[in-house]
Amino acid sequence: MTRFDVENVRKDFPILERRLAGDVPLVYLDSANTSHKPRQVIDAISDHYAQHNANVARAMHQLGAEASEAFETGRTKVAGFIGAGRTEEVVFTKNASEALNLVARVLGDARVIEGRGPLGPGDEIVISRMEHHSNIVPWQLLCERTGATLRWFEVTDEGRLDLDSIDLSERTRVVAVTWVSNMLGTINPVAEIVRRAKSVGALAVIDGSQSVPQIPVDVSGLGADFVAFTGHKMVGPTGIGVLWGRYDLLAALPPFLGGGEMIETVTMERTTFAAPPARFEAGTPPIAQAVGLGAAVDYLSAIGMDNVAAHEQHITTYALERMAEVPGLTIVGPREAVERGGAISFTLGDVHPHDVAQLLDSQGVAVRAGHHCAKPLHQRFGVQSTTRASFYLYTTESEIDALVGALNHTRKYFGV
Amino acid sequence: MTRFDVENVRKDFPILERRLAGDVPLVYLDSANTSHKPRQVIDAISDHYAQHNANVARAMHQLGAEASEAFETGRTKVAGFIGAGRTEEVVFTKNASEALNLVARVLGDARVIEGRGPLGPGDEIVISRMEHHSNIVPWQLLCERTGATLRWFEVTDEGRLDLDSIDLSERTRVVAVTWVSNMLGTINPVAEIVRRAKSVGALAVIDGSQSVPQIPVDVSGLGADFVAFTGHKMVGPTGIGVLWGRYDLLAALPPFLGGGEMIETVTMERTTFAAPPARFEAGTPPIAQAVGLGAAVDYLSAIGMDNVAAHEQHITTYALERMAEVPGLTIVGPREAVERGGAISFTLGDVHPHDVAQLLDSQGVAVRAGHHCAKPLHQRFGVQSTTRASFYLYTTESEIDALVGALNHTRKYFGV
Amino acid sequence: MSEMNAANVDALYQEIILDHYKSPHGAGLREQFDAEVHHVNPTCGDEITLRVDLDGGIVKDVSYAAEGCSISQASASVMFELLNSKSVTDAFSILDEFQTLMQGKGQIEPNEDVLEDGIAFAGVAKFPARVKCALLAWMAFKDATSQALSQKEREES
Amino acid sequence: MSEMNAANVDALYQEIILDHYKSPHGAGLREQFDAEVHHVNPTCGDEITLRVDLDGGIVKDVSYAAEGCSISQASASVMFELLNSKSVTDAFSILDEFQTLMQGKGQIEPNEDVLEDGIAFAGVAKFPARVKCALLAWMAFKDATSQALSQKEREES
Ligand SMILES: Cc1ncc(COP(=O)(O)O)c(C=O)c1O
Ligand SMILES: Cc1ncc(COP(=O)(O)O)c(C=O)c1O
Repeated sequence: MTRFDVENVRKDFPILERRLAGDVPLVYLDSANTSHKPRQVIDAISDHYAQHNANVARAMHQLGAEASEAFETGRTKVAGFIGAGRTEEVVFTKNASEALNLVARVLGDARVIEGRGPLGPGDEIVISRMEHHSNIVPWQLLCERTGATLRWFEVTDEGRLDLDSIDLSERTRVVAVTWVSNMLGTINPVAEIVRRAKSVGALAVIDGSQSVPQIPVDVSGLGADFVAFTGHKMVGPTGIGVLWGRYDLLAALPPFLGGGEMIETVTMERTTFAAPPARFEAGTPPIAQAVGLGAAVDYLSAIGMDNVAAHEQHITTYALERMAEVPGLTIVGPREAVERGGAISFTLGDVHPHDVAQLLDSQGVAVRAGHHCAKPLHQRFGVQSTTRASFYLYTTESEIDALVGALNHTRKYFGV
Repeated sequence: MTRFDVENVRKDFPILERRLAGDVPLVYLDSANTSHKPRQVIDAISDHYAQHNANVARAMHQLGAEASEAFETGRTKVAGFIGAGRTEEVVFTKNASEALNLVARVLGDARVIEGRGPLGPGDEIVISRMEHHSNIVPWQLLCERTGATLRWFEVTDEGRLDLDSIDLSERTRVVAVTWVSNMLGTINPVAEIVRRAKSVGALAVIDGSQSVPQIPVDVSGLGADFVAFTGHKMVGPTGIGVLWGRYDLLAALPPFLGGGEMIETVTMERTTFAAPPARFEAGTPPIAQAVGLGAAVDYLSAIGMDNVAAHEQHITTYALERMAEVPGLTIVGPREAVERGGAISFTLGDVHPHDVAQLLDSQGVAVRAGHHCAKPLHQRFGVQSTTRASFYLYTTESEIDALVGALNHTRKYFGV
Repeated sequence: MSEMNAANVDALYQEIILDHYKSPHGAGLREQFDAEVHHVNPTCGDEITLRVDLDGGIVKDVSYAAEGCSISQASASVMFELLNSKSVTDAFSILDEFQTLMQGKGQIEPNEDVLEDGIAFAGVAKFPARVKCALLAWMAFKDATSQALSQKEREES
Repeated sequence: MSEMNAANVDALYQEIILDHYKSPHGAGLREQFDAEVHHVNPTCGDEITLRVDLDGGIVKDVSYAAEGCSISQASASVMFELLNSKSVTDAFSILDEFQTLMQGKGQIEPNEDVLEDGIAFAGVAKFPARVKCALLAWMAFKDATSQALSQKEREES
């Protein structure tokens, strides 16, 4: 089912050779939080700094030309990876959170949005209870600034979006939903959500932070207006995120941050702005990080995103089966690997998730415990926090076995 | 005068061994644009990715603890480097431009600023004609959003701020000025500017992008409210900048971007926010970049910022002398190395600056040509663009000699 | 699983801690109080509501409702034992001592005379991610008491 | 300075380019025009104001005022020579050919029959930072002509 040699892939990730306290091997099951980086990405960054470092766009010397070429090649690679219609639709940000805030801020500032007036009282912004805080708070702040009303899709007991829990209408101006839940693992029917948004004339914003790393994505085919994602979750560096936006929409929106690179001309009285993507990239961009992200998408493309997705599906199926054998373990979210990514959140008897995570950690198994930046969703399931295991292309079945072994040890330790 | 061995320092910077087209050695005189990175910084980043990579704050496993410690140590080092009263006064951004925009955005959103009401018509924001676009455009946008009026200090023929060109008053709410001009090299009397701002009850925002890399900085002693600077100009990585802010002021301001890490608690209806610096750092921060920036300030501290400043002064004096010998060359900005940093902008007869830069580049001398993100300042001096040479701790006298030789060749090539 | 690691975790989950976790002392919110605060550990969502009742410079009662991990729960219980009925001055100096221990990265020898059961938390200091858990209740106490004090000051002036 | 690098720069600063730079053809803004545009190279601040005068599908005049480097000035002059008095269709196809040459990274053999003096810009294509300079006037022409055409269309309909 896995169509590449996972052991070979693991050799590319130096950190996977780490041994932890007590000389136990690292079992890293926290990839939904951040992924590890292959040698190819680490080396691309070092090599850039050591051989081609310069500022971009504005530098016209040879190093400047090399750095600009390297930076823009990163953009071209990302555009190709997600099937963007134009390279100029790829805006580099510092992370997915900035990408989502960028959209919320410029929509709040825009006097005209797709032929309609500015956002204001009576308008509705629709999100879901399944969102990461980074796709909740920017919209709450936008509503506060504009007087628009925040509404949201609820979540079913199984952990699916309940698309009928609210009706969209002409008042709906924006629908912003995650593609894959970072807590429940649920893969949402984004094409249907986009369709519903478009049918009432609303903009569709998709949080692709958990989907772009794991499944083949074609933003042009999706028909959304914006898709946000983040470099560090897709074997790329920290310090870089991406906002993909429909070109004509980007071209019609006001700037986000002001400064170098985003201008056309500046006088003390008045400034005109460059075309996208420059308009949204004030200041020196994450140059070495774009080079690193380019190397990351090359790495993923060489393996093939279909294969990455198949592996994720395989490991998730295996993990759901094995975890079901652990007495007292309750999975929060879909229990079958259907329309489901590999983030598995769970509780273990009444042992607090921190204590579970701590015991697992003492055995080298790295998982996350807490609210996973999804407090409203935890609230929905009546839990303050959960423990979460999550996987990636380097995760093996034997690591799942180690998790299950460590969970059983934890049960005994706390007497569950 | 230079109190460290420049040749030894150069050995730390792999890129300085680069040879360019035609097998000429690189003479990099574009450090005000971006600086190069020593092996120590490059390796710190690689080592972090290869050995300690994890997300921070929210990860409680061993790698998470290592990554959090590494990240927060970066903050502590930066705080120490600039003499911050508290580590929590250091907010990481993606660059200096974001830091300045952060201030402008949150001041625009704040309902109360230091006991006074929100910004609005009648209020004045004061900048100067000497600013980088990144310290102009955010304030223009803020004025547009709030109805406040933008005013500015003018610049004298010698290239100094004319502090008497406008009067501050109780209407002045913010004074935002650069410490060192990236075009003219002028070092501004920031202490006096801060004093004047404070005396009318205005906030003082200092753009330290060109000063923090070059001179010893003590933000607490300065008495300003905010100081912004950027990692890539101080032998650090791209993708990270710093906003230093007075703690009680930061603690009273609303958030900038919403998302993970910046919250205290979130419900669908309402969110409360974490204390600074977290409040202003939504999403996964530039983790590896903070590690790199920590290594960068360690590197600079080991040499000693007094020594870095003395070297800059020495090289600038030498360069000003040597460049004065080139017929047809006109320096725009102070001609003596008094209250002056090492950015030297000039024109050469009527040869267009691009053509000058191109000819220099063909001889391996990398300089910048254009408006240097300071269009209003170029306008002031009646030039559309200039060529700029700028220096750093690895710049040698023989590199200045190479510049002068290449300038003389350029003169002949274009018949000046 | 190696011996050493098991030992590590046992250093964290001292018997005393697990005992306090299972039967916390002083838990529950009581009606008599001068100040109430609500503190959250934003990383994990652990929460505590804490009330302080002062009487002429004496901490007459600390009552609380906490939701969180074994470390944060046990720490609230130990705090109750240590600070209840003490003078505010003594309470603050015990708090200081506990905080120093927690932030000492495991390098500090705890003073049993002052901290009593609190010395069991010495092991927590080696787990940076858990220090916040151990301090949650204590920081809430500090905040509530400061509020109560400045309120009394205002009332008297 | 090495031979090869000198050669490189000479490839950029062809004699023809320096000639056009020193005495640009068709420079100055003339009163008769259908559309005027102002284009800026944001990187360096080079600017051009350009006017197009169309007459029944023919480019009757292109007039311009430009401020910029030798490459951008010479390119405007060569553009004037090549496009003036041509049919709009021919002008656009010459523009296409020039643009392809510029974006070819120095790999494309220029067609002298079409580009005449424009072939001197083949060397510019090897300097990515200068390609924008060479294209500034041409892009302004494209913009102005498109505006003039759609305006005429509106007037006729
Ligand atoms: C004075 C000054 N301010 C601000 C900036 C902006 O820095 P960054 O591009 O890293 O945001 C620069 C550098 O470009 C600068 O020289
Ligand atoms: C679904 C989702 N959205 C947004 C984010 C935010 O990404 P970042 O922290 O890189 O901004 C994350 C990850 O933390 C996520 O899982």
